[in-house]
Amino acid sequence: MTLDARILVDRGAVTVDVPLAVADGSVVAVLGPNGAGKTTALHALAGLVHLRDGHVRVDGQTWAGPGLHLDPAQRAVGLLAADHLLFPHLTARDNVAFGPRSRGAPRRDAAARAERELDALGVADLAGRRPEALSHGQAQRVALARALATDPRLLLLDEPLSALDPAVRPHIRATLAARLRAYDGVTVLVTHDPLDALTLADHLVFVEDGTVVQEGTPADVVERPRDPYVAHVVGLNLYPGTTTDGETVATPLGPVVTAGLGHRGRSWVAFAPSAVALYPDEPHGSTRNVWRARIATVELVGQTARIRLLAGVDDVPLLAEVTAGSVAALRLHPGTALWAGVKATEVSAYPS
Amino acid sequence: MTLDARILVDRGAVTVDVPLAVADGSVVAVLGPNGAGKTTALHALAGLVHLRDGHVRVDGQTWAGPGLHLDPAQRAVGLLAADHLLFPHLTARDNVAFGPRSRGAPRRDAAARAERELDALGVADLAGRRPEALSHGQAQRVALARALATDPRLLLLDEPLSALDPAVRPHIRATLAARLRAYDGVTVLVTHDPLDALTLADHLVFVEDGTVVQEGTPADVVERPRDPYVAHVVGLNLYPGTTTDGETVATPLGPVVTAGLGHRGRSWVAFAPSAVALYPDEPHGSTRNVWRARIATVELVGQTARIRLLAGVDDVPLLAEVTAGSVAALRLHPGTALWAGVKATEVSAYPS
Amino acid sequence: MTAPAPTVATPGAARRHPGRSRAVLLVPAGLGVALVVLPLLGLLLRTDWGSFASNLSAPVVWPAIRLSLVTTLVTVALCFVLGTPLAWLLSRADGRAATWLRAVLTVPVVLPPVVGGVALLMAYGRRGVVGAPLFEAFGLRLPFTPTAVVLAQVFVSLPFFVLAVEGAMRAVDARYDAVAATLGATPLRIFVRVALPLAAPGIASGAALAWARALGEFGATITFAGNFAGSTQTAPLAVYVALQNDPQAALALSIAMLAVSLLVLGMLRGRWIR
Amino acid sequence: MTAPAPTVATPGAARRHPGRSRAVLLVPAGLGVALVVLPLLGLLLRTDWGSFASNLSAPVVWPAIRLSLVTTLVTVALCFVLGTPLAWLLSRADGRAATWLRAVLTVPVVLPPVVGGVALLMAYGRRGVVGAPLFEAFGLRLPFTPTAVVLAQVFVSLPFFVLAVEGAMRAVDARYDAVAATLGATPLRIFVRVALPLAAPGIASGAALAWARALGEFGATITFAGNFAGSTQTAPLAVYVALQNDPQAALALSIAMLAVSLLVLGMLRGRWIR
Amino acid sequence: SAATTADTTQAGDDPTAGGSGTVTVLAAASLTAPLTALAEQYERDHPGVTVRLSFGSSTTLAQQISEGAPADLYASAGEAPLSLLPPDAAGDGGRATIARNTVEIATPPDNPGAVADLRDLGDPDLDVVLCAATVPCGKAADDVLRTAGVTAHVVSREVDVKATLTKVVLGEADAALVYHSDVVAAGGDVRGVEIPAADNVFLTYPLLWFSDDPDVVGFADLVAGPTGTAALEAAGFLAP
Ligand SMILES: Nc1ncnc2c1ncn2[C@@H]1O[C@H](COP(=O)(O)OP(=O)(O)OP(=O)(O)O)[C@@H](O)[C@H]1O
Ligand SMILES: Nc1ncnc2c1ncn2[C@@H]1O[C@H](COP(=O)(O)OP(=O)(O)OP(=O)(O)O)[C@@H](O)[C@H]1O
Ligand SMILES: [Mg+2]
Ligand SMILES: [Mg+2]
Repeated sequence: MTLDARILVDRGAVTVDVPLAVADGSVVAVLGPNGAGKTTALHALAGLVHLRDGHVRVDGQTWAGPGLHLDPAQRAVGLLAADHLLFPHLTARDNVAFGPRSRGAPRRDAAARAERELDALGVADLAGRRPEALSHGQAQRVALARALATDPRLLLLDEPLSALDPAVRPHIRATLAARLRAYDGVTVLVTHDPLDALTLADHLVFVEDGTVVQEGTPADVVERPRDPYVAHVVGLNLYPGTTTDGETVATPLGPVVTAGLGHRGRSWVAFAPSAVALYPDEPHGSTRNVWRARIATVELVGQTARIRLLAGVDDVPLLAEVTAGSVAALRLHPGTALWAGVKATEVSAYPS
Repeated sequence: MTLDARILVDRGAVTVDVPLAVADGSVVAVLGPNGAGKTTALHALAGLVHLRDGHVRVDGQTWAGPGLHLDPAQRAVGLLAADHLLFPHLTARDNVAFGPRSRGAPRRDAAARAERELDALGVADLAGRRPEALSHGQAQRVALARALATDPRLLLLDEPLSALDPAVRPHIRATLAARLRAYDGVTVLVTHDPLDALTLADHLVFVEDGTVVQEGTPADVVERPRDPYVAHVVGLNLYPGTTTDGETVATPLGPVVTAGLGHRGRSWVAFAPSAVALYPDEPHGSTRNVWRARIATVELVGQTARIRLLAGVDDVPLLAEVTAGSVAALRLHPGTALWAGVKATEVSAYPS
Repeated sequence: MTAPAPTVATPGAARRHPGRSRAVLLVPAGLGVALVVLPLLGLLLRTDWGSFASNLSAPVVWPAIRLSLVTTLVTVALCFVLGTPLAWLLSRADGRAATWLRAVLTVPVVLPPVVGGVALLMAYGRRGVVGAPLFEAFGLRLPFTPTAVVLAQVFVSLPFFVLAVEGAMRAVDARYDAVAATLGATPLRIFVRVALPLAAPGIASGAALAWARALGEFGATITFAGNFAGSTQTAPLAVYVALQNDPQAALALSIAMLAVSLLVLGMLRGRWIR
Repeated sequence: MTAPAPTVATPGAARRHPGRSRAVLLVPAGLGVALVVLPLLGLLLRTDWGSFASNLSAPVVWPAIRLSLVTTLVTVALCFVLGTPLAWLLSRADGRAATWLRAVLTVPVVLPPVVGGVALLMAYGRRGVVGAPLFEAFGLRLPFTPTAVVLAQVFVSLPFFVLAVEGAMRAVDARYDAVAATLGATPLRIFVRVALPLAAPGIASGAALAWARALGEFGATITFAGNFAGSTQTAPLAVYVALQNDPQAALALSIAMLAVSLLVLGMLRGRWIR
Repeated sequence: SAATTADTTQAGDDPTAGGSGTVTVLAAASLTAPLTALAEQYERDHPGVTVRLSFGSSTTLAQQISEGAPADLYASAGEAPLSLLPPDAAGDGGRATIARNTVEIATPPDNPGAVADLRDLGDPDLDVVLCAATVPCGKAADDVLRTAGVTAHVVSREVDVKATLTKVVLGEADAALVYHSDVVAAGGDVRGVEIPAADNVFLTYPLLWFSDDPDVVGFADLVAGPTGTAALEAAGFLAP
C-alpha cells in the first residue's frame, strides 16, 4: 500500500504544490507555518478539495488525476479534521461506530469496536455523551477514535493532539504511535508540535507558502535543518553563509568558526541554544565565537530559561538556553547587554 | 478594576466550583486536564452559562449572583472562544471592527482600530478575507484581535494560541504579554501550554475535576508544586511522603534523602528530570538516592531526550532528561533496565 | 508588528439601550402578530356561541372532519416520502437546472387553486395526459375519489414542504456530509443517518406547514375531487356548503377546524417540532 | 488503556453501491417532481394556443397583472418588515408561550380562504373590531381598496414567511449571537448585523414562498377586498371571473401568471436566492 | 343506475361507480338545501338507492362533466354553463326546467341606506355590490339596472352570489342585487327589497340527466315534479 501524489491547488494568494510519496505502513508528518497549505493538502488527499493539477494514486489505483476526481466516499480515507466535526446528533459511541457501520459491520461489532477505540484513548466513560456535552480535548479524542475506527487505507490527521492537556498527551501519543506502527496503511499527519512529528513520523515534510522547503527522516532534519523555520522547530540556531577555507563561515552573525566541514562555498551553520554561553563581560578563553548581544525576551520554562538575543553588528536573532538559576545570577532581563559565545566544537556546518 | 467571583456550575458528572479573586491589571491563567471545567468557568464569567450558585462581581458591581444574571451584552467582556466563531459573513477587518462599532465607535475609527489590531498580530494582509478563506492559525489570530479590540473590562481567552505555529507563537505571545501589561482590566486565560501561562500570567490557578487543586504565583507553583498534574506541567518529578527526621522522606518511590526541610510529617518531594542521572550499573558514589528502573518510553526533542521510567519496587513513574548523545552512548530504549540516581542537594522538599 | 495604541474604553456603552433596542424589534413583531390574530379574534367575537354546539352536530360535520384528518395525514406522509429526498438533492445541487427546478416547484403555489384543480383534471382526469392511459389500461379512475383529494392536497402542499425542508437542509453544514463520506457512508446512508436527523426540526416545521396547507385546501379539491359528502367532502368543502344557506354553521365548522389544528400544532410543536 | 485489536479492514466496501444508493433517493424525488409538473404540463397541452394571444389582449388582463405585481411586492415588503423580527424573536424563544404563538401563526394557513376573508371583514370591515372605530374616527374604510388586497395577501402569506424564516434563523448557530453580545452588540444590532445576514438565504426563500402565495391568493381577497377591475381585481380574480364563461381565456391568463412567476423566481433565485 | 359509465363491478362507497342503486347528482351550490331534502326523500322512498350530491359552481361542474366526471344528473343555475358541456353529454337522458329565480335588492337588516327601490341604488352615498358581469347573477343585475335606467354606485363586482351577499350581511355594502332565493336562504341576516316584475329578469334552472336508468329518471321526475317544485318554492325559487 503506497501513496504517490502531487497536490496542486490554488488557494487565493497561495498555490499549494506538494508532492508526496509514501511507502507501506509509513507515517509522514507535514509541518509548516500557519497558512502554508497543510490542511489544503490533506483535504485534497481526502477528495474534499479538487486538484488543479497533479494526481493522487494509492496502491497504483488513481483517485484523482487529469479529468478524474473520486468522491470522498469512494476513497477509503479516514480524516480527522482540525475542527473535529463530530455528528452533533449522535453519541460519542455512535460517532465512532459510524465508520464501521458504513462499511458494513454489524451493529454489535461496530459498537464493540467503538468502545475499544474510545477506551484506548481514555474516553470510554464518555461513550454515551453527545458532542455538545464534551470538552474540547474530550471531543478531539473522540474524533481521533472515529478516524481510527475505519481502518482506512489512508489515514489523514489534522492536528490530532492540539487540544490535549500536557499530562494525557504523552499517553495518547504513545497509543497512537503503537497503532500506527501496527498499521499497514499510509498515515499523513499535520502538526505544529515537533514532538508529535518526531515521535510519530518516519518522514517529515516541511511546507512553506505552499511549497516543500525540506524533507527527510526525523534524524536528518534534526541534525541538518536547511531552512530557518525548520531550525526553529527543531530548536537550533541556523545561519546561511559562505566559506572559503572550509573552517570559518561568513554569516549574518559574523564569521563563525566551525569544527571544519571540508567544503567550499554556500553552507549552513547550526548550533543548539544550550551550546550558547552568556557572559556579562567580554570573555577571553577558549571560546572562539563571541558576539555582543542584547536580550530581547526571557522565557522561563520549568527549570530552564530560553533567552532570545539580538546578536552581532546586525542584531541577528539568536536563541540561548540557560538554567533558571543563571537568570537570577546574571540578572538577565530584556534590554541587558552582554556577550554570547559558542565553542567551535559545538558548531556543525554543512553544504546548502 | 477587580474581579471577585465564585463560579458554581453543574456539568453532568462534574460540578465546577472555582473561586477567583483578581486585582487590577492582573492576568490569571487557568490550567488543568481536559474536562476539568476551565471553559465552563470562562463561559460563566462571560454570562453564557448560568451559575447554580456563587457570584461574579467586577469593580464592586454584581454581574451575577443569587437571582441575578446579566446578559453577555451587559457585561463588557471580551471573549475568545476555543472554536473561534468568527462571523462567517464578515471580513477579518469587519469581524475585528464589530466590537468597537457595537460600542459606538465611528465606522472609520473602528476600521482603523481593526487594522492596527490585525497588524499587531501579523495578519494585516488578511484583513479583506472572509473566515472561510483563512487557515486555522490565521483565524485564531483574527479572533484574538477581535477580542482585544473592545478594550473590555474583563478579557477572557480560551486557548488563544493553540493553533499557532511554533515560529510565530513567541512573537504573538510577546505581543500579547505587552498588551496585557499595559492593560488595566482583568484577564483570565485558559491554556494547556505552561509557557503561555508562565509568560503571560501573574497568578496560576490549577483546576481538576471542577475544583482548584493549587494556585499561586508562577514562581511559587514552579518551585513547589503540590499536585501531580501541576508537577507534570511545570516539568518536575513529584512524590508525596512523610518524614520523621526532617531529612529522609518515605515516598512511593522509596526513602528519598533531601537537603533537609526542618519539618516533620506529610511532605512533598520534588526534583527536576534533568537532575536524574542514569547508570547502566549500580553506582557507588556520592549520589544518595538510587533506584532500579526500567525504560518505558524515549522521546527525542531536538537536542535533548526525555526518558520515562518506571522506578523503585512499585514501578513508580519517573521522568529523566538527558542529552541526545547519551541515548546513543547508553543505548537507551524501551525495556532497558538500569539505575536512576538523584543527588540529595537536587531534591527539594516542603510540607504538604 | 506594532502594538496598537489603546484607545479610550467605553465601558458600559453596551448597556446604553438594550431595552429600547429590543422594542425596535418588538413593535413590528407585535404588529405582525396582531395582523394575523385580530381577524381570528373577529371570527370568535362574531360567532353565535348559543347555537355553536347544535351547528357542529349536523350529520355532515363529523364525516368531513374525519376525511380531512385521514387525507391530510396521508398527504403529509406522502410529502415526507417524496419531498425529503427531493429537498435533499436540491439542497446539495448548485447548477442552473436545480435553480429552475426550484422555481418550477414554487409555481403550484402561484396557481389559483381552482386552476390547479383544472390542471389536475387535465393530467389525471379520464381524458388527462396520465389519466387516460391509466383508465384504458387498468380501468383506474382518480378524480372524484378520496385518492383525488389526497392528490390535490399533495399538489398544493408539496411545494411548501420541499422548499421549507430544502432551506433546513441547506443550513446543515455540508462538511458533515463530507465527513460521513470519508467514513465510507453511501449517499443513501448520509441522507438517512446525517441529513435527516440534522434537518429534523426543519422537516417537522415543513410538515406542520404542509399539513396546515392541506387541511385548508379548497379550490383544487372541489374541482378535481368533487364535493361528495362522505367520500370527497373535506372540512373546507363542508364549510363552503354550509355557507350556502347557514353562515353561522359555516363559522362554527371553521372554528372547530381551527381548534383542532391549533391543538394538534400546539401539542406536536411543544413535543417534537418546538 | 488497551490498544484495540485491529479488525479486518473492508477496503472498498464504501464503493459497493453508490449508484444504487443514489437511485433510492432519485426515484421518490422524481415522483415528487412528476406529481407537481404533470398537471402543469396538462395545462400547457390543453391550452388553445391559437387564441392564446387574443385571450391575453382582453382589456382586464393587464390591469389585473399590474395590480397583482404591485400588491404582492408591497406584501413581500410588509412580510419582511413585520415578519423578520417576529421570526427572530420566535427562533430565540423557548417557552410555552412561543410554542403556542407559533401554532396560532400557522392557523391562517388552515383557514379556508373564504373564511379567512370573512374573518378579515370581521376585524377590519366597516363594522369590524378594528374597522368600526377606524371608520368612525377617520372615515377610513379598508374593504374595496387596494390596501385591502394587500392586507388579505399579508394575512395569508405572513405565516409562511415567518415559519420559513424562523426555521432558517433557528439554524443559525446561537453562539454567534452570544459572541456578538459579548462584543457589546445590542439585540437590535445582533438582529441586523448577525441574524439577518446569516439567515439571508432562508429569508430569500421565505420571501419567494410568501410572494408566490400572495400572487396566487384568491379566496380572502375576493371576500375581503372585493373584485373591482383596476383597483381590487388581481390576476387570480380575473382568472376566476374568466373561468365562468371562457375557460380558455382563464387558462391563457393562468399560464401568463405562471410564466411571469417562473421567470421572476428563476432569475431571482439564480442571482440571490440560490 | 348510470348506464353512461362503463363498468358496473364497483359499488358502495365509490361515487364513481355506476353500481346498482347509486344516483350521482352535480348541482349548483344555490340548490343545496332543496336538493338535499329531495335526495333524502327519494332515498327514503326507494330503499337501497343512494343519491350522491356534489354542489359547486355551475361552471366548475360543467367542466368536471366535460373532463369525464361520473354524473347522472346535472342541475345548473342558468343556461350559460350548458355550453361548456360536451355536445354528446345528453346521451340517453333528457332535460327539464325545474325552477326560476328573480332578482331582488338585499340590504342589511337595519337597511342603513334606507333603500326602497332600484332608483336609490344610484345614490353615490350608497355602496352597491353586484356579481361579476360574467356570472349569471351579474348579467341579470346589469339587465335589471339597464331596464330601469339606473347607474348604480358599484364598489365591487363579486365573483359569485355568496360573496356578494356576505358584503351585505357584514354591513360592508348598503345594497346588493342578488336572487330572491339567496335572500330567503340568508334568513334574518339580510332584508329583501323586491323589484317590480316589469323591471325584473328571470333566471331558469335546467336539470339534465344523462341516462335512462330508472333511478336516474325517477329522481329527475321527483325534482321536476310537484314535490320538487314545492321544495324549491320553499327555498325561495319560483316555479318554472
Ligand atoms: N477558500 C479559500 N480561499 C482563498 N484562500 C484560502 C481558502 N482557504 C484557505 N486559503 C488560504 O490558503 C492558505 C493555506 O491554507 P491551509 O488551511 O491549508 O493552511 P494550513 O497550512 O493548514 O495553516 P494552519 O497551520 O494555520 O492550519 C492560507 O494562506 C489560507 O489563507
Ligand atoms: N452541556 C454539558 N452537559 C454535560 N456535561 C458537560 C456539558 N458541557 C461540558 N460538560 C462536561 O463538563 C466538564 C467540563 O467541561 P469544560 O469544557 O469546561 O472542560 P475544559 O476544562 O475546558 O476542558 P478542555 O481542556 O478539554 O477544553 C467536562 O467533563 C465535560 O464533559
Ligand atoms: Mg490547517
Ligand atoms: Mg476547554
